[in-house]
Amino acid sequence: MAHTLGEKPNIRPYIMVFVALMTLTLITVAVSYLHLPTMEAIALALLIATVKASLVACYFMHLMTERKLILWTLLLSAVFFFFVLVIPTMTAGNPITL
Amino acid sequence: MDRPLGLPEIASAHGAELDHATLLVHGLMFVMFVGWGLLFLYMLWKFRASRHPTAVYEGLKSKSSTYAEWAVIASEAILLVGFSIPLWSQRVDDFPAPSESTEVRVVGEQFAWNVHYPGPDGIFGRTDIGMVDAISNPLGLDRKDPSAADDVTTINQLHLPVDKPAIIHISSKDVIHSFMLNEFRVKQDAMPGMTIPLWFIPTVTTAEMRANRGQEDANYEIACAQLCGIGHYRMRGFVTIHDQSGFDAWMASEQALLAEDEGGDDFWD
Amino acid sequence: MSTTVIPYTTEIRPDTGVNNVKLGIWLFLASEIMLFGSLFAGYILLRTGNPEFGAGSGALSVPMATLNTVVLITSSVTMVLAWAAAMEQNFAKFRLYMGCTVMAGAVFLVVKGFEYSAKFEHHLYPSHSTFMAIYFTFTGLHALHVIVGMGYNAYLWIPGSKMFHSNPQQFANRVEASGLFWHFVDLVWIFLFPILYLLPDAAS
Amino acid sequence: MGESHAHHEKPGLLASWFSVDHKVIGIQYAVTALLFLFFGFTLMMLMRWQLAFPGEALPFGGLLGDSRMPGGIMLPEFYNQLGAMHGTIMVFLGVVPLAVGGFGNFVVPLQIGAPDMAFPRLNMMSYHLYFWGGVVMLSSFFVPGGSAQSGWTSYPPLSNIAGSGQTWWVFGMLFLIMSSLLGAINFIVTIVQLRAPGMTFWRLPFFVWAQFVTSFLLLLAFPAMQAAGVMQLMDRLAGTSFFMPEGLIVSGQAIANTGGGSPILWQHLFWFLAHPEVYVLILPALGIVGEVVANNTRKPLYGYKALVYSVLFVGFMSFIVWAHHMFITGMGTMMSAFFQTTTMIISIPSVVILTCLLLSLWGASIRFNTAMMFALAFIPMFGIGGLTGLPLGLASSDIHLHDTYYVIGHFHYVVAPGTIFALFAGVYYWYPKATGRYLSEKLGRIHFWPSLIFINGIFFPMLIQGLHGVQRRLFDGGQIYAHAQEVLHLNKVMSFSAWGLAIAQIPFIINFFMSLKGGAKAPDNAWQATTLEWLAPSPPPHGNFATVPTVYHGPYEYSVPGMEEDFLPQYVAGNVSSEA
Ligand code: HEA
Ligand code: HEA
Ligand code: CUA
Ligand SMILES: [Cu+2]
Repeated sequence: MAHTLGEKPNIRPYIMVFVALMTLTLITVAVSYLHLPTMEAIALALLIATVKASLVACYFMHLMTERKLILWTLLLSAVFFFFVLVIPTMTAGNPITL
Repeated sequence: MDRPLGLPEIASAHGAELDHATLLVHGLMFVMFVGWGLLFLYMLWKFRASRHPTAVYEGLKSKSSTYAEWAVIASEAILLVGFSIPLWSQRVDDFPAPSESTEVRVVGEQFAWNVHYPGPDGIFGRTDIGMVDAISNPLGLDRKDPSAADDVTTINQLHLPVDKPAIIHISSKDVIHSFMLNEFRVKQDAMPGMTIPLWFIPTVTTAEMRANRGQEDANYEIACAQLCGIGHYRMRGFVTIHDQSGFDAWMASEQALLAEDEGGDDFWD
Repeated sequence: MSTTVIPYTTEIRPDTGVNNVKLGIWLFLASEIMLFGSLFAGYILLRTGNPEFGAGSGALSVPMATLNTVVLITSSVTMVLAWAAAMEQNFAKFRLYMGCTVMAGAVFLVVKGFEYSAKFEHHLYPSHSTFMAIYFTFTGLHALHVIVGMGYNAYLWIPGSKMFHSNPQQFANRVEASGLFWHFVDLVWIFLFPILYLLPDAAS
Repeated sequence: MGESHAHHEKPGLLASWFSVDHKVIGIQYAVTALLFLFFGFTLMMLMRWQLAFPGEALPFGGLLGDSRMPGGIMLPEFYNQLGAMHGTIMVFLGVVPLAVGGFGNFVVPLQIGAPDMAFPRLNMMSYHLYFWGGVVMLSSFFVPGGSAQSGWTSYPPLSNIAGSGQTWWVFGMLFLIMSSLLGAINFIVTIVQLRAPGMTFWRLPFFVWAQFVTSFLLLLAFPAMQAAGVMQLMDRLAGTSFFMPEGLIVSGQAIANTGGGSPILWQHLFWFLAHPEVYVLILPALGIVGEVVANNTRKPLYGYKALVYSVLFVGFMSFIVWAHHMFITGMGTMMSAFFQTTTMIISIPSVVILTCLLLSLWGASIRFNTAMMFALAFIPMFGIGGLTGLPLGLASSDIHLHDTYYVIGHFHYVVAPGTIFALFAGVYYWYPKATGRYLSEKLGRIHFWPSLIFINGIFFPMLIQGLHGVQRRLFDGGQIYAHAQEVLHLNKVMSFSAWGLAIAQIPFIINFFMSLKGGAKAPDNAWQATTLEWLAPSPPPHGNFATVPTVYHGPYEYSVPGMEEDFLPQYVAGNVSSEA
């Protein structure tokens, strides 16, 4: 990252992300009171959560400008995260049946 | 060879195919081990320091190892696609019609196998864990349910007719067990909270097996293959394969016993 | 006496572009991703296999959780501002923002405490249902992370801040590392919030 | 600016107990792990008594107490405790700490030309967590009801309803996991960040690559077990039922639990850890064998790049084969096909690795020292272990073989004459670096040959028993089962071999301690080797190298044509045709 000591980092993006996160929180709570059908509710809530999480990761955690080394590491754990998340459910959903 | 690799004798219809696949893999393993092994010993002898004092920087230049690796890949692919996957699918997808099969429930518990037949009506009676009694009613069978009236239960005794598909529904009351019939090439974990079906066709009756082995009192056994506590090692049951008339006779005798118990009353209540 | 100097503790190694601490903390977060990933896997498996999953979920308080979400997001932004202040070499600002971050962490835990005791009052324990088991396990483990993060932030805030003057670069690195952890804790909460508080409701 | 650690090297135990020097920590790890290995082996020898002579009293066995061996006759619960703890101790307290904590710690920083690990204090913490994890595990033998007894796999519901020893097991595991995680982070950062000038990735010794991949496995696979452990603790202590469905009846009593849990969930999370874990057991071993083979063939390793790519690929794939341990749990065709396929795929790079190591012998000038003998024996022994993995990986043949002694035979071939032999090779190879003295070659031979013979005497019969269908974890060795009768006599063969193997370790133990003072003095470069650890003095001082070494070429420049010496160290400039 190109930050050097003594220079003031640009904090405008942080404030904007903060506002966005607050707004998204309100939206997701508001939506939950609409009692959407289950699938829609899950999809929407997870979508919003993902957007929020990406904002935190990209801006607060500076992933946008992070080195490739770290991105590769995270990509690796993202892949395995996917496997551990999905495969157990898939095996449970593929049992021997008569 | 009668029993290649010491595999147990086969007493089920699918056993031969399964063993065939097992033997093929072992063939591949044998070829690889002997091939690489001979090369290994040859190199140890040929390139020992006292005989070959200066090493060659480039080492081996031949491409043959690459070919060998491709051969291994090809053999594994054939074993996988040509044998293992179809055989597995046959075990778990191609169930015979229940109407043409003997259906049985087997429920594992520490440390016994409870066997439950639907009886002549072909319907398993209702069970309820509230009614379980460790001794008199280990399955919690509700005898008041009409379809339960003719249900036969045994402990550690599985009876099946020969040459007719058997469908066995495996489950467990407490911990994980594993239902293993060695000669029938059957193994299925008994998972608490799940009922998992398996099927096979017994092809050799107990009487024939005794004659073949020349042992009067030999039995097919149910083994428990999953660690299930201190009695795991003695969680053994027995399988008796009858010819059809023998099985019918056995079932009839069980029905007669049931009727007797009915008369004696208060046994089930 | 001998002295070992570990290179790249503070300064960046040119060919990899990171210092040791930065890489270390990201690796740690990678393992944390797998930890929470495994928990989520449990959540999905138990939820899809079970129609009565939501039992007891109605008892959770969405307003309290929303409040906590707001608190945690706020603490995340003050955390990054504290880092910015450390980079900028403004000690007063650093003290202020770091103080806010630590306080927000404390507020989060207090609200969590109220939530827990409300559950206990209604005799809702982890053993009540699968959902309650998951609720307490996930939020408990998350709270543990909040405590650890808050502890280290508090250390940097007062006792550890001596280094602000003696070794500003290393201090800024530490604040950054602590921040990465703190943001991650926030990020986990961002997912816990809907799956625990908002969605079971929708399912039932 | 670098963080500096100033130490006044006080002699004395306390100072070295809290040492942050990677070499001291490495030796602490290694010695502790060897003791645990020995202890795990002792547990096994007790079990082998019961298997060879079921129900007969072991002389002096009664000393172990009436809750374990009343009158010297083993109780089944004690047998189960021994089995679970043997597995756990061997894997988590023996081999991993020796391979990664011991050899990794000692050798990796030296091989990459670093002064120490990247985070020395964290390193000390890893060791202490490991140590206390071990203490917790061992203390569990003394809690009421004894230690964990549900197998090293600890499958619930059995482990959920087991006695309090199981709780200790989980706590112990959490310690060990934490230790491994910290260690893994430390290794990765060290290897990425602290390589000496000129030490590019393609110049790393194979051992370093193996440790690098191993660290990723530890880092990303262990958390699954951490999560599972936390859930099991909740089940045991807070009354939840993550792993228990409803309606369980244990010995006639309905269990009051809410249900809704799944025993399969534990298996997924456990094997998500434990499959990569088995490669954690083997990769460092392969690394050691690579080093020893290169050095004693006096030529470069055959296919260095293929080796590295294979190790990377094995590491990656090891995360997606785990359910091959679960074929029999009720898996449909689709998922079983997936896991069979990934399992076959992962065996290919293993074949490539073994083939490369084997073909490194072509054109060599083989020096048969003890380290090399163990490394050479590793190759066919791992071959047997690996090859017997294939029928297990094919779900159709696994139906017959699952949970039989065939599995036990399979994995002991890879871990015992496989990994343990490689670790022995490592001890013989690096001992001069750590102590400045050689181990005795003569005692080495006396250690090697009987070990090789006895270890096959233990494990080959297991494969035979397994093919007959004898199940594992049987307290009486299968006595009551008809299908075991033909192969029952093998139990005695195995047990006597196991005790023979124990006797064969005596020369090693003598050698290990006697050579500290009495061994032949070794020069810094004890084996005319090329990698950087041999540049440092033996034993290396704090900080390792007087000046930071510069690396000029790949790790195994042996017998470079046109050179007088038959080795060209990495730290010596020279003309090499095959520059990476
Ligand atoms: C170090 C540990 C280790 C290693 C490396 C392996 C390697 C492999 N394992 Fe093993 N395995 C275990 C440790 C290990 N395993 C353990 C501990 C268990 C049991 C756990 C329990 O249930 O308690 C187990 C169980 C296990 C099972 C589950 C069985 C069951 O419970 O039913 C399966 C199934 O697929 C399997 C498959 C494989 C395969 C395909 C490989 C492959 O990676 C192997 C590939 C290697 C080769 C194919 C060898 C090639 C070599 C040559 C060609 C050289 C020959 C050379 C000469 C002769 C000179 N293993
Ligand atoms: C790394 C793993 C590892 C290792 C090395 C071993 C090594 C050995 N194991 Fe074990 N074993 C397991 C892991 C391991 N095992 C596991 C996971 C199980 C399954 C448990 C379960 O069912 O849950 C198992 C189960 C198991 C069983 C089956 C029990 C049953 O199913 O009922 C048996 C049976 O004989 C057995 C035997 C042996 C023997 C004889 C050795 C021998 O090879 C031991 C050889 C050891 C040495 C050679 C070390 C000697 C050490 C020294 C000499 C140190 C000297 C010290 C100093 C110098 C300070 N093991
Ligand atoms: Cu039931 Cu083992
Ligand atoms: Cu595996």
